[in-house]
Amino acid sequence: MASELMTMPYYKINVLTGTKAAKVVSEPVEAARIIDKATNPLYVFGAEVIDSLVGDRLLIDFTLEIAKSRNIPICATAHVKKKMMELGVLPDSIYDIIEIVHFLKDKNWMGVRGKGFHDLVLFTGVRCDLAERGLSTLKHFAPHLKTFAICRRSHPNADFAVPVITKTEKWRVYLEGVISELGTVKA
Amino acid sequence: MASELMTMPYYKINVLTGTKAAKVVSEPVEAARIIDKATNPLYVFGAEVIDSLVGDRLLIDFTLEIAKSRNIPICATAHVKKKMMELGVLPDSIYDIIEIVHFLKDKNWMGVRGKGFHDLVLFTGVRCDLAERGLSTLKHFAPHLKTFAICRRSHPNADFAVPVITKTEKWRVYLEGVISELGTVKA
Amino acid sequence: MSKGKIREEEIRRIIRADDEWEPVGPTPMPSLTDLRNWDFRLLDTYEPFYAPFCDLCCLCTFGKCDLTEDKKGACGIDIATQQARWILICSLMGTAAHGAHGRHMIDHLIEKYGEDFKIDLGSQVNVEAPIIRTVTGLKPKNLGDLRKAIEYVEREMIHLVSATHMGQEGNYRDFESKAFHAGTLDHVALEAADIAQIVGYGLPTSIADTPLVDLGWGAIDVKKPTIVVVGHNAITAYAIVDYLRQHDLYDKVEVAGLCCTAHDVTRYDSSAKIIGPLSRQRFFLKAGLADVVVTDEQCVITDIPQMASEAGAAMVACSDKISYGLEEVSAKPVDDILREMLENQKQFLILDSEKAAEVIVRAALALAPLRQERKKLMTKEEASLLSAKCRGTCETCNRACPNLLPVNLAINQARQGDFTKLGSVFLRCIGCAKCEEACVNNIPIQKVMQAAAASDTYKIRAGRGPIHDVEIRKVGSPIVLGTIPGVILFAGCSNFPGDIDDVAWLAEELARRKYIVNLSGCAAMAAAMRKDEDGKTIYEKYIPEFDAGCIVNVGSCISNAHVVGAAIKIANIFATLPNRANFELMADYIINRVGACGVVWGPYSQKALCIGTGAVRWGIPIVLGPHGSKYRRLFMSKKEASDWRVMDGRTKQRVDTQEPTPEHMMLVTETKERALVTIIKQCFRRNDTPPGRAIKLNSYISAYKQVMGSLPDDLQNFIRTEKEIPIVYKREVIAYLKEVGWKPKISLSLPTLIGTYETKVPIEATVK
Amino acid sequence: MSKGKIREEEIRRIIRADDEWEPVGPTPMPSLTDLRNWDFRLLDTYEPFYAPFCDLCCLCTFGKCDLTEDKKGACGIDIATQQARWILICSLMGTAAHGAHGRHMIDHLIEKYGEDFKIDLGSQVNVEAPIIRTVTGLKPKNLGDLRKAIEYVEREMIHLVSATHMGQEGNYRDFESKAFHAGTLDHVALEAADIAQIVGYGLPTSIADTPLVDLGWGAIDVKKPTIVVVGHNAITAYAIVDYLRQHDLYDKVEVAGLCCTAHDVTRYDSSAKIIGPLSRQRFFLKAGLADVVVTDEQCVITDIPQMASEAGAAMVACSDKISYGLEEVSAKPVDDILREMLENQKQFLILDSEKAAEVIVRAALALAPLRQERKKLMTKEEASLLSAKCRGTCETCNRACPNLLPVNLAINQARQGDFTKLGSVFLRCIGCAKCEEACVNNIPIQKVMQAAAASDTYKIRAGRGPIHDVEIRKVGSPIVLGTIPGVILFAGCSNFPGDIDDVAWLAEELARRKYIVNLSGCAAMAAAMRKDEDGKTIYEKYIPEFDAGCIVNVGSCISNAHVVGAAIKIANIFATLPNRANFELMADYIINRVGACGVVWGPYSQKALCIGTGAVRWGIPIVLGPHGSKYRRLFMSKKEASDWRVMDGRTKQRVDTQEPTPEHMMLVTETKERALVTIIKQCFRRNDTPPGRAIKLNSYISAYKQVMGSLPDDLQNFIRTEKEIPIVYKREVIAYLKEVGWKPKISLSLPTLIGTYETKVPIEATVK
Ligand code: SF4
Ligand code: SF4
Ligand code: SF4
Ligand code: SF4
Ligand code: SF4
Ligand code: SF4
Ligand code: SF4
Ligand code: SF4
Repeated sequence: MASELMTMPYYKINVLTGTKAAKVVSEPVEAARIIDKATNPLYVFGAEVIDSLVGDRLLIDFTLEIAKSRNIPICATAHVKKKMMELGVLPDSIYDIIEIVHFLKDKNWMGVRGKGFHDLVLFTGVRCDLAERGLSTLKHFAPHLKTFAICRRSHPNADFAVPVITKTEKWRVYLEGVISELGTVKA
Repeated sequence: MASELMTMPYYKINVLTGTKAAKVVSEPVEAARIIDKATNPLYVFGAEVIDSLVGDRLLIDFTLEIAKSRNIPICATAHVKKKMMELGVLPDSIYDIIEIVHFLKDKNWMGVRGKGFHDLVLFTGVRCDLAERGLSTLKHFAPHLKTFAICRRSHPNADFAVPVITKTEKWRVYLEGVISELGTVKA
Repeated sequence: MSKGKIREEEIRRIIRADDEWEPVGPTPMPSLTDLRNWDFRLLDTYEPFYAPFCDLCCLCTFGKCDLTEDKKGACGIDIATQQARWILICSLMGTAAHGAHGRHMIDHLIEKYGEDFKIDLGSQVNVEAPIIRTVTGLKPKNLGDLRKAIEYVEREMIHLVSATHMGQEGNYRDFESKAFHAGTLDHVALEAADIAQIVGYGLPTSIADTPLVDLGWGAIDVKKPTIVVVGHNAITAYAIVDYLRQHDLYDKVEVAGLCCTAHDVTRYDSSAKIIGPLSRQRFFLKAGLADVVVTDEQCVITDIPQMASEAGAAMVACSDKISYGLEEVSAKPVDDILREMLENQKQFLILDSEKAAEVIVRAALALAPLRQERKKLMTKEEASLLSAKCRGTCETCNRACPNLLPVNLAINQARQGDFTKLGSVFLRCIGCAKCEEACVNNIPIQKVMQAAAASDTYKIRAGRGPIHDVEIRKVGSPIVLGTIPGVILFAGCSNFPGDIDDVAWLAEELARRKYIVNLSGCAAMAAAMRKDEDGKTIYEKYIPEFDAGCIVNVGSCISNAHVVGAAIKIANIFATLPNRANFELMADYIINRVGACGVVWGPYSQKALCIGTGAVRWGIPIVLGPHGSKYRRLFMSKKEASDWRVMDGRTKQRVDTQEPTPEHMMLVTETKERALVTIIKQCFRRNDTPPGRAIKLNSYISAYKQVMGSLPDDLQNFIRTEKEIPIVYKREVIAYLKEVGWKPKISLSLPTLIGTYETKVPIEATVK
Repeated sequence: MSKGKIREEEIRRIIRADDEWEPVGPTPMPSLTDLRNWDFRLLDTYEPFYAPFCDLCCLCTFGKCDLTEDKKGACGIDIATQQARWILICSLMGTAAHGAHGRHMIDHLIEKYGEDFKIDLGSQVNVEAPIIRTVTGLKPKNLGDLRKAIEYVEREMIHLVSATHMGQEGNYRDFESKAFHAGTLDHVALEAADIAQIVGYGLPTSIADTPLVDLGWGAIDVKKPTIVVVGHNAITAYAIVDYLRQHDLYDKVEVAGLCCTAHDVTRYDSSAKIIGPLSRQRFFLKAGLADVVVTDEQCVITDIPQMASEAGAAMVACSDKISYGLEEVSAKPVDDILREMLENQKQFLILDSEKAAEVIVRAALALAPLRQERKKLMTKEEASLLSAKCRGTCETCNRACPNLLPVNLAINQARQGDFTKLGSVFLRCIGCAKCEEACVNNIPIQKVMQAAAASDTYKIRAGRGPIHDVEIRKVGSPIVLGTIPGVILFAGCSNFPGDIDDVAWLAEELARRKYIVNLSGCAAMAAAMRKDEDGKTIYEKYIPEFDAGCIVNVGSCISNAHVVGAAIKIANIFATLPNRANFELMADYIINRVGACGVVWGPYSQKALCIGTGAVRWGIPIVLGPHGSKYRRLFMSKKEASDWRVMDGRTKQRVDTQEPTPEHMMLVTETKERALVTIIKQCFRRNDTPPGRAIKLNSYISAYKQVMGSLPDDLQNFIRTEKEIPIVYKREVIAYLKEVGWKPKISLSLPTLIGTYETKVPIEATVK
């Protein structure tokens, strides 16, 4: 009865009160499979992707690789765009986190590339407490999509979450694992 | 990180919101060990012990065996006393469930046999929602004792809980397992 | 803030202090802290018992805060204080519901009749407003005076709500004192609201044998156009009756009610019908028997608009409390409104009660002929068919059921054509629809229950309102002496742990034992839902007087005031203690001498919590059904171990009575059997005379033997002298007392708590 | 209930309708539903955005109810409606906090000066109470009139609280409308409370350059006896100052405050000190520098009694809202009280403010000499020692931190003698103490921070109160034309997501761009906590006028009323639209023409929620810091996809402006950079003239480039004609517009929402 188990998120402030909690995706290969299966995914980058180091590389280096490898459009929140441009990448859309969540609630919204609603939304680098609020909104008000919080601190309100990973080294391995496994499953 | 997992109780009405939830005791031998370790346990019988059949025997037959085998004093709540007397057993004390919980909060209370506070309190047969409230009271206000809900519907607010067991047959096996394992560990 | 001179003068002006019907006592219109010492005195003996419903606090954005293991919130609050805060918040919802109800009723009647409209409760009721008199010091003469009482409530309430803000009160005892205050305000509002409607609408008063009224969903003649009013504020319902009367339509249209509006509309016109309590709202509305559904306020299931439209019924909301996002059309012509209702199934909010009444009646007349086909219940065959997919194995339904019912077995049997189990589930069902929501096969379980539910018609007596002064004079002495063993009020909601008619069982067990049994609200309805072998309900079998062995339906929830009022009147009329602005004196009298007990066997609402909390402050203990544990707070003593010292009013000495009476002030019991013995025990009072105590003990022992099979295990706590041992049980009791080493205890004739804590009330005041 | 004739007459009497200073508009003293159509009109464009903080409802004993996956509660409520209900509950806590504060202040002053005591705000302020005038229709002349405003709040509030009871309101839009109403009541209370204290205590008014005041815990001269007042209701603090003055002790005793009482006491006497905002309460009190801690009400950490006694300080509570279970001793002799305080460390509740003041001062004088030893901060060595057990690996502290701070690294470095990281954690710390509570090694982390915290003294300007009519006349036109790009109010609490002084950064970025920047409450304090290279704070660098590029501290939280009031005054004084009982007309003017934006960067409180919700109803958008997401509700448009049609006041035609201005009414932004561009954008108004819009766009582009590195991605939405393109960016903007296929849009000179929904306000009223 896996769905009957809830894991505690990294920040206790987000402590679950819910009856519908994330499926914890412990293996990178599972994560890759979830992403591969999506037909119209979106990747939301939060401010932390440009601040946080994973080993000697910025978190955004990894998330960009994930996005690129499956041609996933990127929504840059907060002031992430500036850094992305410095890295020579133009995000597909610019909304603050709450704005993009607001649009995602709407099944009739055409999505950032005009192809209709996104069926999977990945999140990385959003301030954990704020992300948890946004994921809660989507959990309750966007039954047409799944969310995947690719965050080492784990997100109970997402549909899919990474387990708590405290060691940076393991986090790097996880991310690299996802990147290398992506595309191994037919979409 | 077992303590980081919470199981959903049988009745969703009790749904966990907590950050401190029961350790699920899946094996009768573990249950027996917990009971054996207690130095001054108490067993609280709720109204259901005299109504509920486990196979062809009443639940109270099993709980009495548990109590007797370790000479655990019994507190009969609700109107359980009547049936117990019919069965020829006199409970050690008579309180309604909320009353006994009220006393248990008090570390200075001398307990039903005057030997000082009970360090382990077993519960069986209390109305599940009410039990959950009483267990919550003890969880928060009785740090000096542990609670063990021997109930097939599981109790997150207890310190120790049985997992959800829907099949009566399995429940019988569990109870009999506890009875037969009791005493195998030195107290 | 302490009261200044100007405020004191203002109060004296408001209550007409110079009117010398009684001297003004120490606490006219008490503020937040004026009764705090009394509260703390109660809390010393009756500690709050907290059962957290959640480990967290989520009230501000510093949180959520984890409060387990002695952790504090970011604001510093601990789990006990947080529970007490929650109690205050919920109590205030109750106070506000009644306060706003009272304000609405009074203002509405002032619009009709002016503020000078007299309060006259008939020849039998002179002390018209014992609660208002005691709390505020005002003897209300007219509607304008009742408004003053509500203004007092409004003024106090804002301070109490303020105290719930993060960073305010930081101590659970002060939160409880504030919750008590909310309870007191609530009682003031209850009384003001019910008096207003009694005088404004000519509801029964000074009459005991009010008419018998039909109850049950089987009582509705669905061949007629059927209007169903739902809620607790009958202003629109009264207007509907008026419209029908004026247009000579009364016998052509069926008016039936759910919840307290039903009580009140039958007080106004006894040919209206009561469908049942809150737990039957969803069941009945899904059945589609109503042509027009009318919602007013409080205890109204929030998805009524959806259920009405699924049933093809029209729907009108009538309250600013429940507006459902609907367009307000009081200013539009009735014909236009009707057109949109009938042609486009549009639902409306109509705040003008007279316009609403016209729209509702005309819509019912127009719709009924078109809806004949839909006004049918599900047959057993249809029900079996709808249950076809259930194998009874998944139990998802059970796991969602807040009343822990075996829905799976019932549906599985219904599938096979056997509705026995479903019938018994229906008897215990609180109507939440969680089972059907959860069902993996989408079986419409609430609808399927139609095929299993008995459709009897029951008789209930229309709510009679105030207890008469002359009744008080008659029973005052035996109550205080203890020879009438107790005054019981079954109040509150239909969130029953067991069968809906368990209240009837409890009421009858007590009436047979000569208790004075009162009922109100949903409890009064549920108590009608059991017939004896002659087909009679308790309302038909027992005399409707406030006397030993009688059974009284006081009325809707706001009529609860009259039972509290009766307790006060015993002190005031029988014992002739002054009640004006004399809260502590009255409460002290009640807790020591009036063997009253409130029972809320099916509690759910914040209102019931608040009424109960208010009752405790008056010294009236409350017994709750198991769902009451989810209120999160009770008040309990530690029995023999607590402080039972009182003053002897005659000697002015402090005396240890050693007897835990009343034992607890708010308690949950698990089963009706346990409730019975607990209620009986809660009626013991320190002032009982030996013969009185003997009578009470006789009840206690007989009931205990009946349900527990032995003498009471705590009998020794309540026998003070051998004279108190009931004759029938003499031998075995004496043997038992010997066994447990019983010793005689002091028995006082003037026990009082005054003098055991700091108060402005002199101990002399208790002796009259 | 709809208003009857009698109530209408009563209102006319209360507001002296015959006083013809202005005609009485359509909504004097609006009831629950009177502004509902306006609310719904707002909600049509700005949908509520809900972010549930819990999947459950636990408000009644039918629950808990699981509201996930479209499930309804037992009462039928769905998750959206439940969120809206929660918002109403929390908003009411805010309304009540301010309402009760106002009631207390006004009653206290009436006791002192009588109800006829005149309201005179000095030569510069003739429109004394724009909110009260607009909402109620009353032009308050004296304290008695302010009391009427509070009575109105009390009367409305009970209905709103009632609506939160289970089974009441069932639609989220109506809950939001009720929350708006709570917000409006809150604003009335704010204004009444601050006006009362301004006139009653002679706080600054009609003066812009109020004195500079010392701020920061380093500013306290702890060698003196030190009294620390905590809370938001300065009555006792004023009495302390009075006592010190009368006894010539002022220079011998240090009076310092935490939270809004600090603001107010420095408005009363600028030699008092401000320690800091809420987030510094625990830090400061644990440091033990206070000899006497005095609590009044609101935003007071609830474990102060415990902290005070741990620090060996005396402690006096002064409010019936926060009584801590303490004995109330107003009636006891001061000497007796002092004896118990000093000898037995007993803490008291003293509701009589003058008695409290004497006790507090004398206790401070007596205690200070004995406490010299304890009034020392922890040294770095001690701090390292206390951190000895941390290896920074367990991270339990981090996991408990609501501000997501790396406490583990900071403590681990502190152990090694390096306090840099701990200093930066302290800058972001909201002072909840959860880290130390969680620490597996019991390291007293909040205390250890003493060794890392900079102890600078900062300058803040004392709160100046109302904006002057003459200032309004001066800035009215440029604001409405858009040439002053906006009026910003930084309000609310210190639950900041980042550094405490980020508010200073935001304020300065805006002031440099010629916005009118106002601050209040904790935000005003935090904004003082940054110095430039010359050691100056923004209060020293910028002119304290209500004008372009100036920075104003209006005062405590209740002074927020003056900024909302300023927006109203622009419509009323500058545009000469009548405001009396004319809510919709004023709000419509503001949302279309007054480029105002409120910012609550560190929101935590229910009060801030309520103030913000009230502001939205006035047409003032609110930007929140990330913690604001835990309020659970925002108001957002769908940008280009929403309905942006308005009426053209001149042609009376409905016109699609196609421009999302203001874009959202309540929004959370994640970072301060994003907040900056969002605030700027929220100041756009439909009425901006092309030159005005060009100036606003200039700000927007410059800020966007600064923080996002490019032209704004939604620039096309806000340029209506080429004339609006800022000259400096002309070339690149034109290129960009071409690329995105921009087309010119209509620009109206009299845009209005009146006429786009059902209202009693005629469209003619918008043209003056
Ligand atoms: S009110 Fe206190 S305990 Fe509750 S969330 Fe806020 S800080 Fe935490
Ligand atoms: S509707 Fe009745 S049977 Fe179904 S879950 Fe609710 S209480 Fe249980
Ligand atoms: S959930 Fe439905 S299918 Fe399953 S046992 Fe219950 S009624 Fe039968
Ligand atoms: S008794 Fe309870 S459920 Fe019934 S109407 Fe009154 S408050 Fe509502
Ligand atoms: S108190 Fe209630 S709403 Fe808050 S977290 Fe707990 S269950 Fe959820
Ligand atoms: S108020 Fe409604 S949703 Fe909340 S617990 Fe009660 S029944 Fe459930
Ligand atoms: S006290 Fe500061 S550092 Fe510690 S948990 Fe609270 S916010 Fe974080
Ligand atoms: S919890 Fe304590 S020991 Fe662990 S990392 Fe934090 S400060 Fe260090």
